[in-house]
Amino acid sequence: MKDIDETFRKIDATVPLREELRPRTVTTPDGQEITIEPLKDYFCEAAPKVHPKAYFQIVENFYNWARSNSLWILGFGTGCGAIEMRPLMTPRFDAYRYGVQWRPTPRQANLLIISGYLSVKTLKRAIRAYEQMQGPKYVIGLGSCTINGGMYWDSYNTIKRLDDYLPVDLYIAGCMPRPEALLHGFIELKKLIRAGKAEGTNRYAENFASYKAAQKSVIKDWDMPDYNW
Amino acid sequence: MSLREVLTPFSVWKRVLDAPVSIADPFSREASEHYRGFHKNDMETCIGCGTCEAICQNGAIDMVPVEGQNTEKGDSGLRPMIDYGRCCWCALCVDICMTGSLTMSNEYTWVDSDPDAFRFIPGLNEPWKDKQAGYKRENGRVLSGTTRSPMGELHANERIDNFNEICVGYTREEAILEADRCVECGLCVATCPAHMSIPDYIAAVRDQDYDRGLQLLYETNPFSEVCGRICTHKCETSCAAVHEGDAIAIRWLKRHIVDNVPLERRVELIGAPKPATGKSVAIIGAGPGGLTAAYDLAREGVKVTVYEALPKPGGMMRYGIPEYRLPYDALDRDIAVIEAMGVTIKCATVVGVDVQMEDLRQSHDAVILAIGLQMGRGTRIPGSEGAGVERAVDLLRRITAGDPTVPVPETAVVIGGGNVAFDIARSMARLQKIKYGRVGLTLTALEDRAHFLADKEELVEGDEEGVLILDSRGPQEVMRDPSGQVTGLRTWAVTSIFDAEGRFAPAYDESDEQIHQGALVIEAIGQMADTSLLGDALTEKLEWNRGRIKIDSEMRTSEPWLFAAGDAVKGPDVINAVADGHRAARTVMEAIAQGEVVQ
Amino acid sequence: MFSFQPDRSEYPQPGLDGKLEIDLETGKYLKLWHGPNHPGITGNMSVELTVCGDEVVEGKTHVGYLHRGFEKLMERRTFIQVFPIVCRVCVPEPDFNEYCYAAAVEELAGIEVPELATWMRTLILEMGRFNSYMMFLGGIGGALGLGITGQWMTYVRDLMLDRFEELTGARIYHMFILPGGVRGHLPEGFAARMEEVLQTAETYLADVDKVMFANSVFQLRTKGIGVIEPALFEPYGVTGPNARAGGVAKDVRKDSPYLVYDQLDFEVATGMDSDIFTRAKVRRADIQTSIDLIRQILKKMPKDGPVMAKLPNVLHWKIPRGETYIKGECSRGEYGYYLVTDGSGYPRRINVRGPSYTHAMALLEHLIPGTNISDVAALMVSLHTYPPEIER
Amino acid sequence: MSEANKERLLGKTTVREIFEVATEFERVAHRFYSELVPKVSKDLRWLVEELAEEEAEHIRIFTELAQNPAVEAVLAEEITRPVADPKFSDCVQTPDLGPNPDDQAVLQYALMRETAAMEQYTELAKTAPAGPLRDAFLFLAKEETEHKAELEKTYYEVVHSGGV
Amino acid sequence: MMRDLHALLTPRHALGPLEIRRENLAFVTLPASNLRGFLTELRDTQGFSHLVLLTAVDWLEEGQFQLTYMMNNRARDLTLGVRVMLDRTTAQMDSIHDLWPTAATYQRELKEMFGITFPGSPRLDEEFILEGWTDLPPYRRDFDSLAYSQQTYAERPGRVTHDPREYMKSKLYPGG
Repeated sequence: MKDIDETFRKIDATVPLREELRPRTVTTPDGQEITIEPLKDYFCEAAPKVHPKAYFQIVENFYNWARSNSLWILGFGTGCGAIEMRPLMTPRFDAYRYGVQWRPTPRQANLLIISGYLSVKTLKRAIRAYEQMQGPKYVIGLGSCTINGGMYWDSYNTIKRLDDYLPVDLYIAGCMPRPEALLHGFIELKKLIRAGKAEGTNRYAENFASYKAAQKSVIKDWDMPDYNW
Repeated sequence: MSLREVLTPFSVWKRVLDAPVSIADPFSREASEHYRGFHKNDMETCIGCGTCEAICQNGAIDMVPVEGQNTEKGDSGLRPMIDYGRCCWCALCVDICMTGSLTMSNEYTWVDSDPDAFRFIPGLNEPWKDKQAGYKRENGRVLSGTTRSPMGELHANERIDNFNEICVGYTREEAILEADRCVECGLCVATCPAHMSIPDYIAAVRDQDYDRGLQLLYETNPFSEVCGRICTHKCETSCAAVHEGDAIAIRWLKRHIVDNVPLERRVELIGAPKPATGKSVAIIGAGPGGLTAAYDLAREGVKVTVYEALPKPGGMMRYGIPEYRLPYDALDRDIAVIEAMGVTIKCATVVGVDVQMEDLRQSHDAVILAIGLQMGRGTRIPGSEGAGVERAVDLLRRITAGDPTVPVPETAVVIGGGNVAFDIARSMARLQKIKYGRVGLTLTALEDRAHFLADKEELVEGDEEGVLILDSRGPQEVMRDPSGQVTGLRTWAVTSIFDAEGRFAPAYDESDEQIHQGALVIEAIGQMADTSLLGDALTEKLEWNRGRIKIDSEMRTSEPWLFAAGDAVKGPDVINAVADGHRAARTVMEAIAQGEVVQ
Repeated sequence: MFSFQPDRSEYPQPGLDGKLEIDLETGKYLKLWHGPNHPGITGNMSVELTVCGDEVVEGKTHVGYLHRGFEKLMERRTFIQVFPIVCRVCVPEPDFNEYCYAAAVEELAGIEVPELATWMRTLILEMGRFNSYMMFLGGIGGALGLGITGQWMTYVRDLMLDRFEELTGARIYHMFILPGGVRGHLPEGFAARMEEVLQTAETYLADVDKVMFANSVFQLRTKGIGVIEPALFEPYGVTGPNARAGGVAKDVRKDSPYLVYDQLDFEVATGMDSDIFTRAKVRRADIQTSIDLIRQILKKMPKDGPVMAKLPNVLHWKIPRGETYIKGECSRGEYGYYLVTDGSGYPRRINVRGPSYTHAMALLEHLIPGTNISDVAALMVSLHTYPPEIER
Repeated sequence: MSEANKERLLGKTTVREIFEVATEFERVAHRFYSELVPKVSKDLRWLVEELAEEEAEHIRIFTELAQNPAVEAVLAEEITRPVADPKFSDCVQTPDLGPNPDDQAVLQYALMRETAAMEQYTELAKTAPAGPLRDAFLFLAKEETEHKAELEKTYYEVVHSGGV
Repeated sequence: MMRDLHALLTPRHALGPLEIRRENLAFVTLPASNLRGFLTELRDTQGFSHLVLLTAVDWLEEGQFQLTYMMNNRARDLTLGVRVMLDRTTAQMDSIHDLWPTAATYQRELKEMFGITFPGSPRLDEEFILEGWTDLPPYRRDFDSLAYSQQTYAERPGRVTHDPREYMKSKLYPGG
């Protein structure tokens, strides 16, 4: 481990908002003049809320049991680990038999698998994808790079610790992890959910400000609302 | 679009009859025999050299102390800890591992919700301990060289009739090849008594930066020319490369550096000593210990006078080690550098005769005693008194001095298995060759060949030169004819040389008796210090420890003005004497700086 | 069947600078992001489509989602330390990186690779090519809603991965081709197990022929679409199957034989129509070539011998100043490594020439205008691009 | 040990008496070494002191044994452990311990003394009738042999040092 | 073959000496102003019609950027690396996107990663790989990737390592 090199200057500049995202006045095809504020128009600004547990533990247990048995994964291959998800979707490893399936859109998914390293550019998309997912939702960090940077530990463009930016429920070590290890991960996640320990959604809501601060510290061109679901 | 094109795809419906290809139990599926899974480490074989850490491109490996693993010579006591938040399972660490202790299992599942849990010391409670399968390097250690580049040597025929140096030294190409093999783990540094910065100067050879190399050498050892030739190189036993292949030729590389820097350049590189402090120190004995202390003190601006009883400085390096191992001009160059630092060496000045201890004490701020082990021990077996029996050190000294009365009979017997025994045996063999055209020399030693105290090279070269080496022979009697002339040595076979506790305690077999012919018997079993120069009063005043002057770890004797170093107090080789010399110089500096020395 | 003539009255006209004048605020055009999170995209990249109706008038490729700065990281690593990371440049066919890098280092350092190692390398590369084509067939089927090819091909690919695993010790990132040779010999009975896989593959491929290539829907949606005019090949740097489908038999294996390809017997598959269908068909033929080559290699390769050359101590391995370019024919075209050394222990510069670099950027952007939105996925897949080798 | 001493020992009938005599011999030796200490150069004193100390240790053991009521049983047990004699001292000349002995001379003298004692006790054991008496001699012989072996190790350490 | 070609073209384009790497690969350096003419001639009359790659090498110590245009003649299996040295401070070069449209992509990348401009090249200033980048162009040698990474992205704390040599010193001979 090398010590942090303080001598290398860091330019702490932010990137100006892109032209098309700035508020402006436009003329509609029928001749009307309207003011549009793209960032406000497209998104709801409400911050996430902590989802309380059911009043009766038995009800909460039932919920958790149900949640654990339908893990719907967002089919977003953020990094190289995505290649080992294909075999899971096909008969040889057949993850579907464990109640796991892939969905094309965040709206239908409740499990985000960060498949390996995240470049800053993808992190931005991953955050949006995560926020668009319906709670309770879970995050699995797949591969060593999500734990401590992995082999891209000295790269200028990849984050090192996923848990700084998203609430991670489970990590699977490997580079890359085999499909079997992923299946193990799903089983473990199910156990966590049933035990009521997979509370990433609420953790994200509780620590929303600090997550945002961390995200914004690496995403220089923050041109989206703070929360958009 | 034909009907055929519409219908053909449906023919694959036949697949519904196929057996499903799903793996029924994917959780217990074994990975392949050579799978690169999580690491395993054999804690006992591992030496903590950190080469795995050096090669890891992910910075995934930390060397950490582990309970139960002690730091000792050749083993740092550290063990690799792997951060699986970094590892990429490339197995370069396994490939480079110097001992082969680090391997991989074929275990591949590690799931945890705590991101800090993925740090792991292989070999310490590894869950996959019993798994045999997993990646092991197939071709041995291929990422760093395993064979030493051979040292050019004179052939036995070329060297036996002269005292020319045997080793010719590395060429640049050979040296670079050899230096390239070093993995810079630094395990050797702790073993070197002088703690020379071995990996650094080897790096200098690799970079062909002999100036830097020389400066590094002189930081810890002013006798690089000497040590580069005749050091006992214990460092090479701690070399990480020794576990699978040859140790790095540290000694030859050291010599290579000095061989490549001319004398004047050396003085230039070392630079001028610090300005004079006005202090002065007397050193008795111009051997490696005394001269090292002299060098260090002179560098610090102390006026140093070295008193040497013999006509030339160097001590055992000159009068003990034969010229074919250490040419005199090599030694002279080392001493010249020391003298260039302003050290005065008064040769042929015997303390106790020409100058008295008390005078030295009066005229200097401190006195360092570095008198060495100049007196040879005798076996005192029957017949060993009288002419025809010589002590090795005396004889070597006379040969060096060019004494024409050195006896060179056609046949001779040497008793002893250390380097001194070989030095005299091989010197005598040369003299015999010169005088009679053939070698008639027998060397008997108590030890068996595996336990000879002498370097392995000595045995090999002795054999090559025609010295008859008889191991496991205990001397019983020097045989003499009625006229008193020595005729040979009677020995018994040695059945064992160590007792159960590993102490030296030879046991004999009387039935296996031999008589070795020889007109001269040379005893080379041990040496002792001649402390008579101290005088009775001082001898009485000093404290002693089992026959040697008692010193503390900082080389102080019980007298505040007197310090001691070298073989006489510690022993038994040049590099230890150098280390002592440094220590003594440091202590003396501290002492005179603080004005501790009370006259 | 039926023909459809789009209404192009509102189609953008080139302005004075020759660029299309697309004013989004007129409401005539719509921006549509195709990716990065999209089932119809080849990996983590995106195409910014401007559509007019359901016709695409402009497409801009956006990459960089997978950028790890490999070329920078390689400059920070010693020559041996670069070895583990090169394969990460291309996930589905990592071995080309290992080979090109190893060969470049060997050339500049003057290392002679043992003969058996070159055969092993060829074997690995062909196995990798086979796998990559499996991904392609699955992908092109998937892009057109033909899920079954994806299911089959992933299974067949997995069987090949098992062979990779037993040979190299890993499924995806094999890290087997070390500078100086390869890491090991063939395991006992490897050829027989490989033959089993190849036979299984052939039965599945026969079915793919029926369900996909002979399928009228597939033909209708791929023939005559996404045509690359052969005249564009040189200006746009088109190589590999994309060029071969247009009648140009570009194949580094033949043009500039490397490893043991000059000792192997094979033909380069070509097509004439240069459309999506022909490109798929050429690749289908190439799979057969690969299968044949694997069989040939296993038969012809030396039975025993060393697989590693003698390396200097890799911990301080310095390579004299020089530069070289090593290329090979991967499943997508010409793959190359440009290595510059400066006499130090680190590469001065490594540039990876991935075929997708030209295919997915300039070429794709050139081909997209005028296509239907629904064909964009198939068009992209048919170019067979892997984003990590674009941005590295 | 002179012939007269031998006679004295042979004349003894009880084990206790034999030990008393043996203790007396050790006392003589102890006195000899103690008196030698100031005579030798200071750097050798450690050796002579050590020898004297060892004799003192013997005196202590023998005295203890002589006073032990169960001495016979103890002896019978002790002698079953044989001690190997490496036959070293035999070849070392008995030196004349002159006015200024060196360490090697002192060691050789001590070795000679222990060898002689060992031999004589062994001889006595041979002639003595089986029973506690022979056991006592055997024990003494064994003690001296052990002591001699220790001395030999010291000899090697001192004399065969250096010269590496 | 390479030598003949070199001899033929040297007088017109002021080529530097030919550096032959192997039978079918050689490198040559020429002044930046001659590049366009040289490449056109290579392409149109010598059959070097395939632009394999275009990349840069940062010779920071020499204050220069090296641009390498790798040209390939498939029919004769020849590859020629054409090198142009640029001053590092100005870092500007003629665009060749009109000769090879695909060069525009390479030039965009060079602009972003090295900061070398190619006036006239399409979409040159658009972000290509990086997004919201505010620091030095990252492929420049004076950009320190590790330092940037350490300052920007947190690492998991708690890791300590020991140098075997220093550790042994502390354990075995702390005083020296």
